[in-house]
Amino acid sequence: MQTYISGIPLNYYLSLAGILFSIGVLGVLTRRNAVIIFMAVELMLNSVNLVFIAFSKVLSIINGEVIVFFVMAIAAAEAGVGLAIVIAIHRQKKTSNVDEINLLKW
Amino acid sequence: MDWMLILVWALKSALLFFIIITGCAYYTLAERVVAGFIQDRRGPNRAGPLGLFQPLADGIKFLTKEEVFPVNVNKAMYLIAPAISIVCAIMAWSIIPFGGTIPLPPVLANAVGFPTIDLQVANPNTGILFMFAISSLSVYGIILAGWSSNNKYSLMGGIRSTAQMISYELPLGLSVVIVILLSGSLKLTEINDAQKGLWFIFTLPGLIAFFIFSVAMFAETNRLPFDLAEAESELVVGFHTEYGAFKFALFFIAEYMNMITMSCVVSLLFFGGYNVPFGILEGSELQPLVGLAFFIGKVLFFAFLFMWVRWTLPRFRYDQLMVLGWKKLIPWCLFNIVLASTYVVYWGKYWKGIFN
Amino acid sequence: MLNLTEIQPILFMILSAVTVGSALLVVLNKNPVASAIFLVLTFFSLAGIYALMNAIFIATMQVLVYAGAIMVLVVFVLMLLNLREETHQEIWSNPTKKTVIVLIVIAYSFLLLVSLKATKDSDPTVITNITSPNYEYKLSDSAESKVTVTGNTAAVGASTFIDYLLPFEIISILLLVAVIGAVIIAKKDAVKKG
Amino acid sequence: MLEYFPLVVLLPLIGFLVNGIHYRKMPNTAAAIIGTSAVLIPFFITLGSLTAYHPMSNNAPHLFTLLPWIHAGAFQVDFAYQVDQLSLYMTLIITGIGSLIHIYSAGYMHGDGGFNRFFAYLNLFIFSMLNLVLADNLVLMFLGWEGVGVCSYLLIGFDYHKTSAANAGMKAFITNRIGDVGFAVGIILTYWYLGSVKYVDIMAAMPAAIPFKEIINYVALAFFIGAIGKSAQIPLYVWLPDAMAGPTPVSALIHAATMVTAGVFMIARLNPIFLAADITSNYIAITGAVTAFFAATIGLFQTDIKKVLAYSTVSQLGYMFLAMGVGAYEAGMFHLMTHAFFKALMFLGSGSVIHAMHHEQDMRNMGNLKGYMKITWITFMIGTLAISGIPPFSGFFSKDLILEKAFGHHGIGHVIWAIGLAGAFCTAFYMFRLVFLTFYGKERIDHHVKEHLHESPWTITLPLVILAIGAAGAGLIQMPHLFFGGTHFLTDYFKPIFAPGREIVEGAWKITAEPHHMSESTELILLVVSICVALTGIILSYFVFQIKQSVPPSDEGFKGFPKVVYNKYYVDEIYEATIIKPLIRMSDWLSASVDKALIDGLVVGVGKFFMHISEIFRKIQTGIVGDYALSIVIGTIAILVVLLYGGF
Repeated sequence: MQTYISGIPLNYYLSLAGILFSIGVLGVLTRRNAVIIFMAVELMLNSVNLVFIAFSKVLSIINGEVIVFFVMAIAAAEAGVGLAIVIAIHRQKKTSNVDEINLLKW
Repeated sequence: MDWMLILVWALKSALLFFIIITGCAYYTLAERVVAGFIQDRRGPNRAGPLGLFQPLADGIKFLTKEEVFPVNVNKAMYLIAPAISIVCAIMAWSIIPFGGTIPLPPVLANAVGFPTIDLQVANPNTGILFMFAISSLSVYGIILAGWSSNNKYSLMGGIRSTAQMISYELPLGLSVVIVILLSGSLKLTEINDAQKGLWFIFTLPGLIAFFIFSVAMFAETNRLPFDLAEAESELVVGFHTEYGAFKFALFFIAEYMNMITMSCVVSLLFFGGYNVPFGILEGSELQPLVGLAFFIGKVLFFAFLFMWVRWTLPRFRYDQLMVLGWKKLIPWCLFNIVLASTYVVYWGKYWKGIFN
Repeated sequence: MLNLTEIQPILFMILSAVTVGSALLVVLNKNPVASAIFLVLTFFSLAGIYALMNAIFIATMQVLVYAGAIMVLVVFVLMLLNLREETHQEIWSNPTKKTVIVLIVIAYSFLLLVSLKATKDSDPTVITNITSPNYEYKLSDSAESKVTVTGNTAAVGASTFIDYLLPFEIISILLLVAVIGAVIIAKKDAVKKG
Repeated sequence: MLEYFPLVVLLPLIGFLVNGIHYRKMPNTAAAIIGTSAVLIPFFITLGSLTAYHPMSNNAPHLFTLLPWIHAGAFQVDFAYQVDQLSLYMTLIITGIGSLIHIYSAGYMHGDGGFNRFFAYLNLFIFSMLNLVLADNLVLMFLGWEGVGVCSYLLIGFDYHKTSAANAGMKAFITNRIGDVGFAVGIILTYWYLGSVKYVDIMAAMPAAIPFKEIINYVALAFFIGAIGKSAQIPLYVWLPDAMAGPTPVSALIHAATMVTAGVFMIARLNPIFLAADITSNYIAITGAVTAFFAATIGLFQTDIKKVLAYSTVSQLGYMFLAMGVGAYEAGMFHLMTHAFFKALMFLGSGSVIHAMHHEQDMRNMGNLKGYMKITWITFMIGTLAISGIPPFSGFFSKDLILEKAFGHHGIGHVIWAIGLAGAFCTAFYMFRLVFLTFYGKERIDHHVKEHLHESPWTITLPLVILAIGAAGAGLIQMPHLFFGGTHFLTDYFKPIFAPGREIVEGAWKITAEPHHMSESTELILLVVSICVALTGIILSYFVFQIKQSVPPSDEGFKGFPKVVYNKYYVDEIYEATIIKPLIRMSDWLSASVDKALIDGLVVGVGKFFMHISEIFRKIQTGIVGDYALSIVIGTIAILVVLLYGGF
């Protein structure tokens, strides 16, 4: 039993989203630069957006797309605040390597 | 039939491409002639009659020059930057409607299989938003050029220019919101149709929006009085300091193309686009063609305005630029949005019928 | 209208290949600015996939917001920080840690794909369609107050302002707060003056 | 003019905001002008509204809403106001006397560091007071009620660097709080039993509620407890004498003319409830009478000029409650008005004296001031004659009306009348004692002070003169038959307010709710008796303080019964020993045993428990973000494995 969107099976979209998400996880785990970790997180967000839209189309309801719209707005807010924090930290510690920012520990 | 449609699209695109490249070439010539006129001297007049072959000669010169790569540049980025600029500039054209639907002569109509043709390549229902999306990408061309050149003037110019474009995208977008409110649609064709009666420039919010838009327009295209990115006295020529030959030509063409795009957009958004005023020739087959003529006339006027302003006004200081953008234009835009909403809610039904 | 069903799978394959490839480059590239540019490319090709799915509004917003605004900000910050020298990654010099992490990620993606298969097998419903361009919305409970909108953009707009008005307002306030917060945090004298 | 009526409420608020926000920077003159006009303009608007409202013929109240406030189901409370005969009457008193006192304050507070703050507080007080009297529901009235309490606290403690003033403010606030609980309970009971807090609805619900006598008695009692606190009746009167620590204009405005009469106003406002509550009404009458007499006796031996006036205020308030208790609401409201005139006048007069004497308040250090301060002396004399009950001054008519109605009250009427008469005798005595000690007799003034002794500026004397005219003439609107056939303007004026309640009660119980009307001969006898009593008091006072020239001894010099009275019957000390000390001791015990040992022990114990646990687990917290992300991913993997292979 297959479900198609624009002639492409739904599972293709979901697989693509899964792969993208894994790549994002890889990025978050391996990279140490705060800005690049941020970018990897954006990648993960986008893979979820893809899933939202795929199901929105499959189920023929628009809500998924609205949620994606909101996710974008929140991503924008996150970008603004997150990058501001990176800049503030960089100004203080002259680094944006997250391993060197480890004061909050036991 | 399907393939015929694709063929027509391809033909339209190719034709459009040819037209804008030529248009840009002659725009550069026009700029030099106008500059000459304003500075009370003669412009280029050697190549061909009235200097008409000058752009051609320039093009050949750019193409045949040696491609120089400065040491320590990031080559991939260095090459990609001008490409991004020109691609974005051309893509923005894909959604601009130059005229309404033109009926084809019967012979042609039988050959292609449909009776009419739109003077527009694509008409997505996000319309003007699409154009903004594309033009917001053109920032990458500039910032990458500045960064990859490995030159501090270039980097400074790139960062300045980026900050300027990000800042002025806000008033630009917010003043377009007025037009969207007044017309109730994002599609450029529908915005045009909404001005069949009254041009938006003749409504109060539209007037304010036009002034804000025209200021932001100069800033977005990096033209005087806002050409901080290439302020010669401070930054050599900014982000394309290290560029030469054809790569420079691409930046150059992209800049002029953006100006023509902006002229088209401002005519479409505020000055009635390709409508024929007062319903002259209504219903006639000639009307779309006359409308096209009107539209081109408006675009030419705004293209001239760009040159006129460039050779008349001095450059702003950087802090003045930012203060103008963030502290003056944006508050005015926000006020204007409230005004326009009130306008649409309370008087919308009256003004829509005027002159129609 | 034009029937594109035959070329759609091809387009999808090209776009997804570009997406995955550039996403990998985002993560593996040593140069932060190049990473950012590849991320833009990823977003752009994702926008293409959205457009392929007939979600034209989201595709436009993807380009406008992600590629045009967020990533410009990221590139801008990268240039401000001037991260050229900081490409050395400690993690890659530690082979055991590297292996562990790669193994974990592989396990993770494997599990994701397997779970996908599991859902596919248990999915009882079949809905095969390209969604119609018309959407219906109820303004209130009465039967007459239905709004029919045409086009993806109008549908998303109607849903946003009818079903999701409160979240929309909350998000606008969130954005305002984020703007103010970003300005305060990134202000130069904020630390000195307290 | 009625359409401008919202301004009456809003202007004092605006005045408060302007003065309050800019109090650091504003020039004093500007603050005075803003503050005064924020009360004076409402006064004129109210005057205009009074003519526009046609109070003598109009029965329906004029209602208007400024703002919505609380809408919770059936419970609807707005910032809504009710303009009728009663509220207009009160508004006129508040804004009229209020603006005079504002003018007076401009002179009296001149040179004070907190000048602007003072005017801001005064305006806030006027705003709250107007809310209290103009509200169309009990909740808004409660807001005003609390508001005036707050202003009273702020103004008593105006010189907050003085410990005595700050303590007096707190004492007033806390004592009032006891009463406010009663008021709040009253509101809740009213809503519970009558289904609304709007006066109009309460009025409409009364006929059905009348048979439930017991409940109505409790409701009325709850409200009366509120009135006891605010209007300084036994046993909660103790704060008012201490409140004299505030500036004199405050004493005149808040603690004599307006705020303390809020309880009386409240009873008049809720007259249907109180009419139907017969037992509570009797209790009110007895409380009023006892307070009137008790406070008057304390006044006999006080030496501080303001303290004497304070106890006289408590005593006069007792008369008003006496009237309210016997159902003679018109008489109570009449006395409220005349008292506002003459007591404000006397307070302001004493303020003028204090001002001239450089803040000397002890009468033992005064004497023979009449030569130095002519206007103050004459106006003060008028006020004293009025309070002592000498015709034709206003106090005579109102006090006499109260005593007459009390005499006519069935049951305990005669006893109350007798107590009231004794109080009247004391009043006449101690008021003339005050006059003789202050304005006549030997000069006992410090010679430093004497050099600067002079009449006060016009801002002080002008209000005195205007108030003196009022104190002299205000009684003419309601006179007994024996005076030129009598006038009954006030009874006619208040008919729309009090008549419906009386009709309801009369209809339900088949009795006359008004006190008995008595024959003209009885009336005449009562009049003569009360005039004779007053004259006796005056003559006795003349004999003691003018002929014998006796002066009160120093604080230690009091012996025997006078010593007890001079120390206010040791009421404060008794309260201290019986209520406050045990309370403090109990709180100490609770804090030590329950709070510190039990609750703190529990909380700290829980905290210690987790501290020990976290000692073990805190090593997980490496501070490196990558480790956290890794643990999240591992967790997700675990969840996925469980979901896929766990058989769910």
